[in-house]
Amino acid sequence: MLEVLASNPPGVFHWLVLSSLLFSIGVYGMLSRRNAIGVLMGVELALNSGALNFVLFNRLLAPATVDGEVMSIFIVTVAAAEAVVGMAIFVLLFKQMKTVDMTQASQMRH
Amino acid sequence: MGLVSWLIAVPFLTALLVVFTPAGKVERIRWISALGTGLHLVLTAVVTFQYGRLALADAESMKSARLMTLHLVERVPWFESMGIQYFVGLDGISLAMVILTSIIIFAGVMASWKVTERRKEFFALLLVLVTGVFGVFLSFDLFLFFMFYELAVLPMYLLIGIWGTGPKEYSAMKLTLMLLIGSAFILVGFLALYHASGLHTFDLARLAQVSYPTDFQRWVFPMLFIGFGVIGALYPFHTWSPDGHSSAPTAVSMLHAGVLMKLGGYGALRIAVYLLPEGAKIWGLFFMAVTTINILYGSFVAIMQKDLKYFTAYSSVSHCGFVLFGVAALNFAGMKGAVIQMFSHGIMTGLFFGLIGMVYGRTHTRIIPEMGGLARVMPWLASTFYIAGLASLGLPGLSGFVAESHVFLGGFFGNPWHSAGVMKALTVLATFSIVVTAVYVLRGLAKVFMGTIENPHFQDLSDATLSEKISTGLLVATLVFVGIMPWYLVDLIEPSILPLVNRLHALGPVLGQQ
Amino acid sequence: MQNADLSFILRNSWLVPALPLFSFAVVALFARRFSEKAAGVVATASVFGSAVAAGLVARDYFRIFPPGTDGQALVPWSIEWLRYQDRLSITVGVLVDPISVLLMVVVTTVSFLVHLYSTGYMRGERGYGRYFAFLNLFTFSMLGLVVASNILQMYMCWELVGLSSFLLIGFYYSRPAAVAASKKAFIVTRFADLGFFIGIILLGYHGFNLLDGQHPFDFITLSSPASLEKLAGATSGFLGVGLLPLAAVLVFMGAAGKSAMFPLHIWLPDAMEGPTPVSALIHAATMVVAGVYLVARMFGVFAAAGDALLLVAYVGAFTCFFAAVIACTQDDVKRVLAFSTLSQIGYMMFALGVSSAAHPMGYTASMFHLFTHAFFKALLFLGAGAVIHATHTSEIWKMGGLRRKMPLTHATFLVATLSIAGIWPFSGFFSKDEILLSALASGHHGVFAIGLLTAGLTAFYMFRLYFLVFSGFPRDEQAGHAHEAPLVMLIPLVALAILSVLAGWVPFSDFVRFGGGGGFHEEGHALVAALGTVAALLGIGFSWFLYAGKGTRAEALAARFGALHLVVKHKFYIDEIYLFITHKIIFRCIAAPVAWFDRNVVDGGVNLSGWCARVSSRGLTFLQTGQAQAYGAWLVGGSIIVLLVAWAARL
Amino acid sequence: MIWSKATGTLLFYLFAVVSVALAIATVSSRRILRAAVYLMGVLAVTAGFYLLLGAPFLAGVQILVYVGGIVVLIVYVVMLTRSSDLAEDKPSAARKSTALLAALASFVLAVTVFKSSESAFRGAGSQAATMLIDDTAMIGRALLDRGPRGYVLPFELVSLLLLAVVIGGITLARKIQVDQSAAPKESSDGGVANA
Repeated sequence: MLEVLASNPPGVFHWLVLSSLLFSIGVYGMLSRRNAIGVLMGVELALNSGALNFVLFNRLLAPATVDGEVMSIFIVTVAAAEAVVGMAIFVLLFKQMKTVDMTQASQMRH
Repeated sequence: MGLVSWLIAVPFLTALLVVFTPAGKVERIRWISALGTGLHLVLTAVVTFQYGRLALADAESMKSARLMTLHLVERVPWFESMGIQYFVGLDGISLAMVILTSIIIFAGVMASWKVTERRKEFFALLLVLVTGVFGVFLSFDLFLFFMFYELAVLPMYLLIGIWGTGPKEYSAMKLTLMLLIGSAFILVGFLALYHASGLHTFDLARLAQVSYPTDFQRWVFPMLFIGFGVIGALYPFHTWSPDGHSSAPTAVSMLHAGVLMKLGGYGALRIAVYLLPEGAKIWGLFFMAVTTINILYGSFVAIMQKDLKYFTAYSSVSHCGFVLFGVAALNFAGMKGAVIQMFSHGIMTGLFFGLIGMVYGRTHTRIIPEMGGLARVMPWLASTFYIAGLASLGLPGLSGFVAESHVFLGGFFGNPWHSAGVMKALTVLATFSIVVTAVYVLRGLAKVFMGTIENPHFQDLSDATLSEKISTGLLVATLVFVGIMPWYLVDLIEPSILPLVNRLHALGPVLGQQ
Repeated sequence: MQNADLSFILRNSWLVPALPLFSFAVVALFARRFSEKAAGVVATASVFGSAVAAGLVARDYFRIFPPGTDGQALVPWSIEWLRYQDRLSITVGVLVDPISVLLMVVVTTVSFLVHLYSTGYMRGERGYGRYFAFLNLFTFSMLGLVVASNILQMYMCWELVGLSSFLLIGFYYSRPAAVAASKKAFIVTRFADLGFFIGIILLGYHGFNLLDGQHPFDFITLSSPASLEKLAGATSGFLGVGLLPLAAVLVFMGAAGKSAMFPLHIWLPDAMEGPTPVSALIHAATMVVAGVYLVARMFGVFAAAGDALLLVAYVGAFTCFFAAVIACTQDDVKRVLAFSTLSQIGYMMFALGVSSAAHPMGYTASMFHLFTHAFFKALLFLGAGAVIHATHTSEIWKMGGLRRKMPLTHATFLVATLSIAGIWPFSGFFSKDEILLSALASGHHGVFAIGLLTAGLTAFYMFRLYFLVFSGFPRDEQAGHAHEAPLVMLIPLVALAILSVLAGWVPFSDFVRFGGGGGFHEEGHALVAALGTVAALLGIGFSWFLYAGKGTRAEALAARFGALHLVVKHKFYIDEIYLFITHKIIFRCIAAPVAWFDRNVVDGGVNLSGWCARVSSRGLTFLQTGQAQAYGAWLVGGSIIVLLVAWAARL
Repeated sequence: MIWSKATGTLLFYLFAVVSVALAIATVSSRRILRAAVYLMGVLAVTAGFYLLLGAPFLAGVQILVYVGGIVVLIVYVVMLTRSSDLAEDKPSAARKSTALLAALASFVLAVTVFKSSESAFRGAGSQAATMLIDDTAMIGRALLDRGPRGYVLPFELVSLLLLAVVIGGITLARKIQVDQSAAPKESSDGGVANA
């Protein structure tokens, strides 16, 4: 069983399947959650899978360079920034509407 | 900065000056605009003499030229990469139009002496609009031409929307949208020319040296002609003009009907026919038929109008029909007639709308049946109104006749590419308009000025004030001057029409490189 | 005939039309500044100067071409006014030839006398300066028309004449009837001028193509036999009709409009709304004969056109008879004279119509009648003016017995009436006799018969007018205390009376003839003269029988005819037909639908597009639910589809 | 080699299963706080992946920023908005189904695209991520390298972004005096302690 494991290591395809699975779950989270913060979690998941992809390609396609990793660092910072802003908005939302339920916040209809 | 650039800069600087004077100083704003436009009149005179001297020098070579020769040319590269440059110059047709516009804007400013609300923005916008118009008439780079064209059309929305009367928002919206749709057609045409020429330039002079394939011209010419036709009140696209003019304030409708509608005719002649002679030959007869409808349709509808401004707007639709009719005739007399008609109708309609504004200022009504017998209280306005009316029905001795006789002769004498019979028939149909015009002009003016005054309020109306007398006096003088001594205007225009005709006949050597 | 050795006056013969133009400008611009009287004096002086100049031009012209010989056309002065193309231009110039000299003299003389008369007649009227300015404008444009060397110059002056008649008819602009009449006059003549203009362009077009090297619009070219042959052959391309006949008919349409021939005569009776001197000058002596002059000027084209002349003859004859019949039933003195003018012009027209290149006797007769008619018709109108001025009414049934009250006016009026009736010593007899003779000699017996019958009718209605106005006793207290006209009005009356007599004795045929043809026929002279006089005397007797004294017998006769009388009185309801055509058909059935079409269909189309944009946008609002996650779902769905398409395309 | 190829593969599959399970738990758990914890788990496992892929510095950054910073912030705000104590009601069937559909569609599409472009990276990654290269220095140098391949511009821009976000966060969430009076009465009582 060890040889089987050693003989076929996870190729690019496997990694990509994994990251796209994580991405899809993130999308599911974004669209189904009623709680605003839940949506944000979904966004974090999706961003995370994106960063993973970058590192994955960096390591498997161009091991010598570090561009992939640098990009994923940027993604992480942007995710952080986005989370901060999101949370600030949710706090305001909460103060205004006493709830963070996304379905209630539809005043921007027209 | 050469003379021609000053022609464009003076109104713009005046506008800036007006913008920077505090709104409170009503008197100063009026005087600045008056002086600015007055200075422009002087500048135009100087340019005319200058041009006169230059043009005489090469009048002979024009006989066989196939490319227009420009004078007082100024070229400054603008967007090198796209082949766009600030290329302004002057030739007979542009100079005639510049003179017309300069006179009309001066008269317009004089006629709007008593505009009350927000005077500063009004004069500033008016001067920006006229800068755009001057720009169009003087620029020979298609991109620059289009830029000034938009500059001329857009302030119109504000001017009608804010200072207008009646359904002003609706008319402003309609006018601007239709004109912009027209300019969209024009833009498509320009870009097509830009690519098809392969010269990677917008320079009209160099684009003219390329001969475009016939089927290319088959679809680009109508695109350009209809694009320009929208603003030149071509038949199906004229509906913006009655509403637009009747809602616009006096000076704006003077400027618009007097000058802006000439952009259409000018553009059709300068760009559509000049660059695409084959296309002109293919579509010439079709547009001649449409413009014949234009002429008769406009005059018949004018008979039934009750509002003075609608009455004049439809009359100017009919007269603009003459312009495009002349252009579509594609021969020397026809095209020359088109340019003269542009000039003479510009002055005429400017005078008409100016006077309507003045009468409205006194009687506060534009409905013809409500007025009567005004000649007794305002003899000056009545007589100038009648002179304008007589000029519009083409009475000899006034400029209307010179233009219309040219156009009719041009139409009747036909050209080698269209069937002579159809052109003669169309011209005869068009000549019927002089009778219909006489009917509606005299009926309208008689109802307004003749007879006795029924409405007691009209008993003590005042006659024209000094500024109004100057404005109407200047316009009447121009009408009579061109009517009695037309050779000045005709000699100014003729040398510039020759290249267009030669190009159509594709004969004569190509004049030296520009 | 080099220009240099022409006399001074001939070389600057442009003075004749120019003087009234300058004085028009002066009076029009400064009418308000200086006193009323000055305007009258300036205007009258300028026309007097122009009359003297015209006389000198005539004298010098006939010194070059003595009366007996055949007068050539001279163009002593001309400038190129407007150039359409290299050989196509309007040249403004002076053409001097027998008929233009004749017209110049007639127009300036009558105009001067009318100006003089007007200073008296119009004193105290509002707009005195304006009146004289317009009268001068008219004199200028009429003279411009007469001396025109280029057909387009004639067309331009033609329009200006129309304009000045419009301005003068509508002089009393506060009266709606006058305004309507002026409008009607201008529009009807404008409609006729349309035909004229198309005729001109047609001639110009074919002339330009066929007569290479010559200016197609100049009269010299149009009347030179060589070019006429070239043109004769051409067809005008319009339904195969020959060029010259079509051009001639179109030009005649213009002439018919201005000279108020049958279909287009409706404006002349209404034109009497203008002041009487205006009617005298414009609607009797000068403007209305412009049409006759045009046909005479273009006689070369007409003669070459063959059947066009027939049309002229028949229209002329019919108008002659038709107008005379109506004149017998009119009650307004100026209307009677208006219809009599119509009838007399009918005479001139059919005189031209019956003549031809072979024997142009009618041409001379027509010009002769034009010459004489100008004087006695002007006199009639001025006399009527004096009467109206005195009795303040123009209804002949309210006048009567003015013979004793206004002796001099009565005398001059009688002279003119005898002259128009064609009684021997007076000028009318000679010219009408010539016309009848030319009709008989050229074999147009039908036309001759109508001419003779109308001569009788003319005598009848003129003397009916004379008896009702002057004989008997005043039927209205207004007429009762009428008084003689002031001196300044009487001088022109007397002058015209003298001219009406002398004009007949002028050996006209030596002065005016077309091409080498002989002047008047000799044989058959006495017969026609006798027949004419008998017809005239019959007319006079019959009208004496009816109208002299109490005039009651007239009502009885009128009653017996009843319906016919009514129809004729209302001018055969032709005015009503025209009104019906213009208002009901043109306005109601063409202009209104077109206006409706423009407002609803063309405008509607634009508004429709606006409406569609609004409706479709409202339709899409259901997409904007406000739920952020709904947008998220659309976003993901959209991106997936885009990816699919991109990926499939790559595949 | 830190660990043999076999353990690498084993670890990969182990981590994969754990992270997917935790992710599903994050998006589906009814109590938001628990979801936050699961999210922390997923992020931690991803740090593990980074280690597997031989990017130790990134794993550190991941743990530090994502887990340490963002999840803590989320938990903080959950507390602030008192949404932790109220059980979140189940998302309606329609929402779940559309979300599921969208997620599945994107997954299937991604996989098919990867499947079909398999050939593109045929030879890549054959030696798998078994050795751990310490490339932190290289990352540092790349970040500040002004040359064409350098990331100094994005680096500065990101720092700017963070500054803007910080300011934004403060202004958004600060106690608003101005429209306090306008806002309805009860919102100003005791006021929630804001960030």
